[in-house]
Amino acid sequence: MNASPDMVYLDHAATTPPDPAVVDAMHRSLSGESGFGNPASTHVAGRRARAAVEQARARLAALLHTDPGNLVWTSGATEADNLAILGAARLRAHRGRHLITMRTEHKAVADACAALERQGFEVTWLAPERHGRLDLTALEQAFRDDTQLVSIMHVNNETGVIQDLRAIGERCRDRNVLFHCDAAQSVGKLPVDLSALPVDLLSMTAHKFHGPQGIGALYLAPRPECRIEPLLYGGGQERRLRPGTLPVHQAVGMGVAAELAAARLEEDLRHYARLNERLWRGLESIEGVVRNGGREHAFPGILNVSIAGIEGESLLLALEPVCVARGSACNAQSGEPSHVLRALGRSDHLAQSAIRFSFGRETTEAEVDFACRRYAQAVAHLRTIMPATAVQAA
Amino acid sequence: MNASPDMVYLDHAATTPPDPAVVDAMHRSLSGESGFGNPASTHVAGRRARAAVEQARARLAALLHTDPGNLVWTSGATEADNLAILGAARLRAHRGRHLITMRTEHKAVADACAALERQGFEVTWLAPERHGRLDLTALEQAFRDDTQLVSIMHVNNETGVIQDLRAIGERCRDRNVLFHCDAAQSVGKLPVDLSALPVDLLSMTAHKFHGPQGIGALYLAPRPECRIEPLLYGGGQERRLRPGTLPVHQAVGMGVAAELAAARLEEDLRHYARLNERLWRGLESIEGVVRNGGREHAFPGILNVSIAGIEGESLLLALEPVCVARGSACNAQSGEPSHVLRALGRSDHLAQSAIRFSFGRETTEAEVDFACRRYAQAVAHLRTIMPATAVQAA
Amino acid sequence: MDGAYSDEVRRLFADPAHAGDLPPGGSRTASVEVSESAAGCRVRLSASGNAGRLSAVRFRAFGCPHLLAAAEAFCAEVEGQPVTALLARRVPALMERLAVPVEKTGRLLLLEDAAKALARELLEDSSDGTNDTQT
Amino acid sequence: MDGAYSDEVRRLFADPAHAGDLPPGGSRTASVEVSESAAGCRVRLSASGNAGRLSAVRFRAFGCPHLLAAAEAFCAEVEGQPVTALLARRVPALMERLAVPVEKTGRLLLLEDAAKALARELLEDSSDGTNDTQT
Ligand SMILES: Cc1ncc(COP(=O)(O)O)c(C=O)c1O
Ligand SMILES: Cc1ncc(COP(=O)(O)O)c(C=O)c1O
Repeated sequence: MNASPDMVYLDHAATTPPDPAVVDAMHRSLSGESGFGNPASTHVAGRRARAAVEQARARLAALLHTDPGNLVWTSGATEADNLAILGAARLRAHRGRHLITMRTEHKAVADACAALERQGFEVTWLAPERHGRLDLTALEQAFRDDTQLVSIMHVNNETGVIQDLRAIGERCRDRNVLFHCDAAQSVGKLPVDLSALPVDLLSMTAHKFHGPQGIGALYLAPRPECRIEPLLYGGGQERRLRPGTLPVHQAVGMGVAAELAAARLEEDLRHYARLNERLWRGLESIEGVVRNGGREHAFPGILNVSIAGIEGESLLLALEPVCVARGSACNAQSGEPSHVLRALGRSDHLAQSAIRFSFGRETTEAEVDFACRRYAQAVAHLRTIMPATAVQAA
Repeated sequence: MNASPDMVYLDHAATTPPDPAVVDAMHRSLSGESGFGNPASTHVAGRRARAAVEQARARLAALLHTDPGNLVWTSGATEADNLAILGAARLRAHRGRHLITMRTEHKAVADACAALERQGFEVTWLAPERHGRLDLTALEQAFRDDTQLVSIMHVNNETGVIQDLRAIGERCRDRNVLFHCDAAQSVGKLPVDLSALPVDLLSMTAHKFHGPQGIGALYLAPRPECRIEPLLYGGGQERRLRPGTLPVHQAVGMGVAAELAAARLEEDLRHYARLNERLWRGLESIEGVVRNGGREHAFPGILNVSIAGIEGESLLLALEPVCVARGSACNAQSGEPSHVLRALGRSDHLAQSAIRFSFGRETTEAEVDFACRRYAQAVAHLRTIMPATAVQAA
Repeated sequence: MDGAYSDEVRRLFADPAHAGDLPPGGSRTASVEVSESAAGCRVRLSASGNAGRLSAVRFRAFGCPHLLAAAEAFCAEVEGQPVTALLARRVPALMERLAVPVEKTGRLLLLEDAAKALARELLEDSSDGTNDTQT
Repeated sequence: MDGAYSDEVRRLFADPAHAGDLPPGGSRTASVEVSESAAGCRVRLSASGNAGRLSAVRFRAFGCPHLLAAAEAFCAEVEGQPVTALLARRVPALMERLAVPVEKTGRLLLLEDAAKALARELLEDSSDGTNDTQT
């Protein structure tokens, strides 16, 4: 990499570039190389399309150690989260109307839960422990007789904090409560073995692991209790849980991404750990820098840092051409300080300065070094502008 | 085309192959040629992604003669239909709980209305006139004080019958009732001028006009009355009506498809009319063949025919390698006789034999001639097997 | 319904050697036709009995490719067998062999209904009439 | 908030010639700092008055790029002008010129608040003290 690159992309938690193999498979699918068609059609074109979709489903299932029949395609994790949460809550409403979730969930989960609150459900919003993990005792105390669903994410999209799915799931099973997990940030990046985990519903999305944007899936455990209402009505596709023409090239892309992820997962993780370590070593000496979220139980693909006395939006601009995030991409345009960091106990002042660096398969050490230098320069530049009182006031 | 082609695809009402220009633009987008990113990110990658999405939206808006700000991306027409119908009905539920639709709607509309019925709404299901059009007097009589929404499709997906959107829309406006139109089969294929049509909500999907599968849009008229509830909750994308990461390559593909459609619409229509005429001339002389749906007010890209004494599933197989549909692709796997043809007054026996031929931009006269011969051969073959009593019993 | 037909179904469907009727004449001939109103399916079986054996068996059917293929396979199976072969349970094995979706069981059983009726016709004929099929 | 900044905003942000403080000394100098609790934004303006004119104007600001760029533009605009130039309404024009999103109006107005306070300081100083700025 030369001294001043056009762009250094360290925002893989927002979206990853599709792997060249994914792009290639999608291009061949779109070009009709293996035929094209509507997978719902019974003729030869439809059957070829269906075969491609089912091959992709099998690949995704293999990554997750589950049966392809347990996966329902969606347009992404937002839809999968909503389908799981609204669908389970509505179907079980006659049994009870209480849900448990955390304050550090992604908006797709938090807003779905909030929508249910407006519709007369009750939601317990658990606060994380200091480093972002769920307090299992607090979870146990939150269960009520009318609790129907617990929704806790696997890897936090802002801090990388990993929750203990087994411990949470076991506590749900004991009480006959469904457990939904938003695994948008872990599927394809951390091992997720659904044959062994007590999870009932699990959301994922391809574009977070070098697959295409606009396709995801919901896993439903093959248990009689694990039933949900659909959000959409129409053709009988996807066991009536998700009607609409299946996008063949999108499924193909997600399938290839899953296959690649299965093959490269350990290697990728080691790569991210090295980059994370290197970046933190570069940043920690800058005055006022703090790390958000613990180092233990954290996905190494994400490093989130705050810094006293620096305004986040200006920091983001001064970091260009390094592309990173303040909060999650979804809040980026609203400019609200991160609800996740607030829940971790960060002050508004520190929360607003948070920058999330996140790595991808193709991220290089040179890029990390560049980002590090750039961060130091940006902070130095902004400190010549920002009044010292800003730090004191904080 | 040689004598025995590998496949003759005449099922464009189910899905169309993406235009090579669409495939190319999507491939470039996926390869990151103009950058890649999450359109919700504020950094340079995100801004490039957002610019691509907004260019696509502008292209789609130009096709429809409307403002880009009136379009919300969805995962297809099924989602757009559900968003419009469930979203409008739920938002207006406090004012009234009556909807009007037709018996010949696509399942995405019909099943959404049926779901509302189960939730305590009332739905009037209007029967079509003999040739499939809505009886406007019947519509007028169906309005009630508590009517909130009328949902009538533009072009029927099985017969090609075109409804009079202006006449329907005016009657809705007079009564302050919202008008939703499922235009999945017309956008990109027939002129749709939203600057002039009294339509409030209009659904479309790219894969029916040589764009990619898995992306569509909902048009919302810029009127204060035209408000809906979202189906999904999460990030603030798409005016909070449709959260989730916007799939950049998908939007790009739909945009290019729209631009092509705008340029080629008249030419395509003439092409379809010629093919329709040619196919019908070839089929009408076969004993027992009848045309489903009138010739007037019909989209020429679809020709639907029934034939006495022949079983439809066997006919479909005997037609191979010609790919056509029985009913719509969505019912294909259920094997139920078409509710649309039943509503047009066809007997079960004739309805079950219906075959829908539908043309695309790349369909050739030679393909139509081949399909014609194949149909005649298939019928002759099956008549050597099927007992004459089947016709008499019908 | 998966829409995919096995190669054998396709072959039997495309070339049903036993489709048709038997010309009245020579040996003793019987025909029966049964139908099922749900899906409008219909099966007609005709057979010539000769010396207690089915010298020729033909079918006509109105139905899906699985039914047509099964009817053809059925005729091929019983032709040349004793008339009583019509009474054996054949549909479960046929459905397995031809990978017929389970929801089509009802219409496939039309074949057994028709076969039983046909056997009755042929056996009754022979017991109360000419004895030549008995020798 | 669109996240896109105009070229001018980027330029002013990257190279804010007027960022900093004024060294105490030579001519009459005043400083004010105002803040807004909602977004935690803060603006500090310093100026030296000389013969009723703003001989030097500096700013420090804690806030988004639009605020920083506007502060820089503001300083450049008023430097060399009479002290009363601090009292003119400048924010609407600045917001237009820099394409500042309307939801940032509140924080941009910190500039006017600071400028008014600064003018008061400078004008009070000169009326109750040394007369040299009046000649
Ligand atoms: C934890 C988490 N959940 C859900 C989502 C939403 O995923 P999608 O963009 O596929 O809807 C994201 C990312 O945007 C995420 O990080
Ligand atoms: C009239 C009509 N409406 C809705 C749809 C559903 O569209 P999509 O497959 O994009 O969900 C279709 C086609 O499948 C259609 O023909």
